[in-house]
Amino acid sequence: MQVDRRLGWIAGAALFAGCAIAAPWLDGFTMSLLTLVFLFAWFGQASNLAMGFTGQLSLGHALFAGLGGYAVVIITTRYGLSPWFGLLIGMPIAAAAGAAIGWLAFRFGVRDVYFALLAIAVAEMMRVIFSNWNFVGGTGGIFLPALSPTNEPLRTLRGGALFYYAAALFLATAGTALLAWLRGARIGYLWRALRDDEAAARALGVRAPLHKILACAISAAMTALGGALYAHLNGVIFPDSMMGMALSIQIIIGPILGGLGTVFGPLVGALVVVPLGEISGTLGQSLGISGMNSIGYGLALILLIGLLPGGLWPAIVAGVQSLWRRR
Amino acid sequence: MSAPLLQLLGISRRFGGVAALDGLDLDLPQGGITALVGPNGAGKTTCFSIIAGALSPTSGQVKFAGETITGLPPESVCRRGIARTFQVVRPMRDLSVLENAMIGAFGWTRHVATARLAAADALAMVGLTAKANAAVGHLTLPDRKMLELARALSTRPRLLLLDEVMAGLRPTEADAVVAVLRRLAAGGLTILLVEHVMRIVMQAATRVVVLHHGALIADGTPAQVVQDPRVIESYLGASPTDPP
Amino acid sequence: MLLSWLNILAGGVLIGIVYALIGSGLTIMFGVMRVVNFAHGEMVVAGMYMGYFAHSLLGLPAPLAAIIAAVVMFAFGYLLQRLLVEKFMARPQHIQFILFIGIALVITGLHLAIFGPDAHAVDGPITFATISLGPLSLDLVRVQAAGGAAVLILSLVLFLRLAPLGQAMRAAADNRTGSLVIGLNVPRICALASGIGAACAGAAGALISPVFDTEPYLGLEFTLIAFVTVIVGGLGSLAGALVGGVLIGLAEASAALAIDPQLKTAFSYGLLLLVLLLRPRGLFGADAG
Amino acid sequence: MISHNAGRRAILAAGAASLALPAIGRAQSAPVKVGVLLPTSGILAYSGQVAARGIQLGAALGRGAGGPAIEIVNYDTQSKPDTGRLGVESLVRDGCSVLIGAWDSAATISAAQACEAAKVPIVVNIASAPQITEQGFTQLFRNFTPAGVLIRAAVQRIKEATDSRSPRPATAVVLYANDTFGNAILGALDKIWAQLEVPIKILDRIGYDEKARDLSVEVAKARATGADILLPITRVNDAISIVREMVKQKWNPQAIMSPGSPGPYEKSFTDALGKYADDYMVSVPWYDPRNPTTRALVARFERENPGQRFELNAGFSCEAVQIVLDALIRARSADPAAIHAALRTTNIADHPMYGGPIQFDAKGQNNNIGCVLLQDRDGAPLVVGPAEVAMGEVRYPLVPFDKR
Repeated sequence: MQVDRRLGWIAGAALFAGCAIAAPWLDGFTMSLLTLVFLFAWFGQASNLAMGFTGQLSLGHALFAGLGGYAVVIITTRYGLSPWFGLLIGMPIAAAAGAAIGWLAFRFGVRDVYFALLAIAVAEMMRVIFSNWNFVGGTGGIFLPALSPTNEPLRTLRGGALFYYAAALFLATAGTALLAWLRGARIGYLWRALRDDEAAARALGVRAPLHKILACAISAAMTALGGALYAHLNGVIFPDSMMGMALSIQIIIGPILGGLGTVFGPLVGALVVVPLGEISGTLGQSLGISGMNSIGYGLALILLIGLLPGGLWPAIVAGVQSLWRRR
Repeated sequence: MSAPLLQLLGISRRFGGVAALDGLDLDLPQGGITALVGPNGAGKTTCFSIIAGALSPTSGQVKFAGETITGLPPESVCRRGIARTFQVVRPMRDLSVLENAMIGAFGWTRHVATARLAAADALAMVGLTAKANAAVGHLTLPDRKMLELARALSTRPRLLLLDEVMAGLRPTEADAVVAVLRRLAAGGLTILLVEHVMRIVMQAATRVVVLHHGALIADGTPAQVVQDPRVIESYLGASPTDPP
Repeated sequence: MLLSWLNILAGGVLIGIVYALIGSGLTIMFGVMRVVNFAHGEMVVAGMYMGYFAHSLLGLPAPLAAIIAAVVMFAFGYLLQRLLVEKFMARPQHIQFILFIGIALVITGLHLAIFGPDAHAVDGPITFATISLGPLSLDLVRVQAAGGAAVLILSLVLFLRLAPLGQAMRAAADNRTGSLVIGLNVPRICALASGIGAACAGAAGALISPVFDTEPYLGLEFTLIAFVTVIVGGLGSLAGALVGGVLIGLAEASAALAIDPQLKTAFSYGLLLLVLLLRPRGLFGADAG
Repeated sequence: MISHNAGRRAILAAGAASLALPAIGRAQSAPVKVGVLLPTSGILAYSGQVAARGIQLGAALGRGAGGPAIEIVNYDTQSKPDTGRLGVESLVRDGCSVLIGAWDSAATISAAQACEAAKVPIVVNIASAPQITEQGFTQLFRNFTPAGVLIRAAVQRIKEATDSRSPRPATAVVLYANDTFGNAILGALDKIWAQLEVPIKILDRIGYDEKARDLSVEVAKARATGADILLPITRVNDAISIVREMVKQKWNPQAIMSPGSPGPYEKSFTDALGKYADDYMVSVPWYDPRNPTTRALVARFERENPGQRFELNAGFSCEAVQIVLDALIRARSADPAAIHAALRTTNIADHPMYGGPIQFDAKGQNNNIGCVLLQDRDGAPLVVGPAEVAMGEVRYPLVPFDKR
């Protein structure tokens, strides 16, 4: 426990500070890759909160990313209002959607695999509805206009590679700090108690419905914020790319590989998973076998979870601990 | 004595066609240790679950401190002052011993530091202070049972429901638990315990309530109850004079 | 109008029976192994490739190809369980999820690498043939697929009811620790279940290869269809898979006809949602007390 | 090999020019790196790989003609939207001074943003979302028709082909894939149908889920409208399903005319449907079958890629390489800014795809791309319009399916 936390703080602080200081020297590719790493670390923290802290396996997080992304894009392109206002609308909408799913699940006793499928069902329904809804551009999506030369990134929440890098780094840092804080806070204890044994926790006075719904809502709002940045980063938003199963799966792979329920797992997971996708792509490309990327990525996933039962972060902690003892 | 702390009024509970509880009436005054005994399947655990809100009765009412609490969810029941332990211990594996004990305290405080102090107190009460920072996976069975008790205590209950908290313990260990319970009762806590081992019941309880087929068949001091012919017939077997 | 309704509903039922076969595989694996196979759709696609090549290289009709696919996929499922999945049986659900996502990615990648990205369509007269059944005019390939699927489901039911091995599987499904105690070889039974699950997926794939064109990236869709089918019917129940499959086929067909074809998948998810909320364990699922 | 008759053609001209320009002559300096972003794996892999073959052909033609030395550096976008940006950064890091890509509109927009920041020009080979050239990108050049332009030309072709027919069609029904592409096409179709005053009434527009594997209901609904012609907006798989359903449901409209969508010209379509593929019409940008250089190029492609058909994905990809080669010759440098300036003044009169000279307007759009009417005949697409490139006559009405 203690090593875990101390190592985490040292490694986390070093990583975030290092990435912030190194920014001017990074080449465009590394910066773009790290931008995705940090963005998915944030997504990972959001799902870690629902999945790792509260034990709700959600396979529909793309829904919240989509809601956040659409809110911001629609507010700015259709109404010409500030993207901050879009966030102000999108995050509560996503939180409400998350809370509604959490409430339904609680009210009707939907758990485990069934909860995962409930989340998929809601997300897929919304994807189909968005695909057929002209107001949100249907499957045609919404394209963001090019930036004006006098663009102020903090006003438009759009900018060049450096802006997105900084924003993603900020989110990853904030997300990790938030989870570290929540883990030691009253609500964090209550969430983990609910995850480990809901009946026992309730018998100890933990208000299960309230806290589970709250976890869903916070997780959804966090994902919506990430979705807004993701939409801006891509410059375009489609129901398929922002609300589809593919994104939902991509969001949860990182935290699971990294170590669910730990504060630094999602960060470590994203640091491995995002470059892994890129490396396997390059591998397929260089071998000239077009399915190789998928084979390589899949095998790597199987190997990693096979060899590291608790995830990457706990394995790192255990490694450092054994080194410590040997000295 | 004033109005009873806990009142069960005509509680029935059916599972399918079987009545686990059949019109049970029970008053529990403030203070003292009451043992709920009876053969397997007599409805003891069902009775606990109904009081604690984990089950709803098919009919009847539960009143606690004058308020009807029938049908309230377990967390609300707990927040009104009824804590329970489970027959099979259910520690939260990801939390340390101290953290396990803190959960109950969050029902009455929002401050982590306060909860930590309360948990430490509860652990001290059951003698687990030395193991406060251990992982629960490393605890022995008696320690886990004590943790279960400490967790319940940290909710600051007025009524404590203990479901076979001494099952599986060696006699010396059980005696230590009895001592703890007596100390708690002396501090004003009302305890209702389900127990199989008659030796402990006789030792710990100030009052014994006997259930059989979901109905109350005897109620009195331990000495009275062991002499009751219906109890002897249904539960204690043919030789009442033998010390159990 | 009424006739076209009838035709379309009949088409929905036919495809629903194939969904039921796909769902049966998933439900058996879950019932016995308590593992959710997120690579199920990819196994269906593997069967589709076998169906396609059995037709184009050997000229075999889909029901024969289905037998080949069932045998090959049984071996695949059996070995997969013994060599890989077995080691993950005691791991938490989210770990198993990643395992199967990994397996799905490998299968998809292999399909793409070996067969290329092109859609493989079974050609020839059979893909255009219809048969008349009273007032109904049904696609031959669909009737053939549904017939094959129905025979396979029926044999599966008989196997589970009558064969000692099948009974052992049901026992293991009902009570895992209990069957360990009474001396059943649980790892072997799990491998059998995994084999049967994969065989159902493969056979279903071969059966529908003349109906849908085969491409590498269909897996996720079939996985989702299998989930909807099985959850609606009740995870772990064969009868549930059958009813679920037919219901989904019917719901999609009638939603497409009466409301809007684009929304038909939304309808099957709507049905799923409704069932999850009203009967969380599915129409035929055991109630979790 | 290209015949010497084609010596005046652009590619050879390019070769000649390069010999006169030692600065980038192939023996003199390192080859210029050209980055190519395509979805060669993932859900769009089929089209991505066809386009990749077109790129290879373009590069081989350039080499054969002694054009400037280039090295193609590939990047697989894996059909994911967020890899466009990453791909550009990766290719730029590898030293590419000009890019080609990215087939789908999402990756193209994502890539264009990174190109804008890196100041590296990108030639869009394929991507039809009209918005791509409307976002104000300065580094982007698109040699493909945006949906609106494509549909204007496509509707023109449909109008020409139906104008003097008897029986004269009075009604039509649209069946469209409800995806990004299908929606863009449908939106444009309605507008242009009215603008061009086509005397055919569109009775209904029936959309289907792009992922639908079963179109029996959709076809039955379309059939029930009793329309004279069917206007399908499809991808290839759904186009196959639609024809199969039409055969089964014994629906023989006067014509099937697809306004600018993939499907009927692809090999998998004609292979899967055999004789039932015939008479299906589609109006799309296509290579100029009367141009001998192009014919040689098509023959070479089909010889080098057995079992593949040279269609528009390959054609526009090949042409994108030609555009880059042409710009490199005129830029006399591997500097992205110089190449950008050269791309601005592109003017290629002779090129494989039917249409006017390749030129880019201020937004980076080539507005001179033509559109032909294809009709499947004996298992292969035949150009049947407009008259200046037609290789055969329109067969109208279609031969009923049960009489084939």
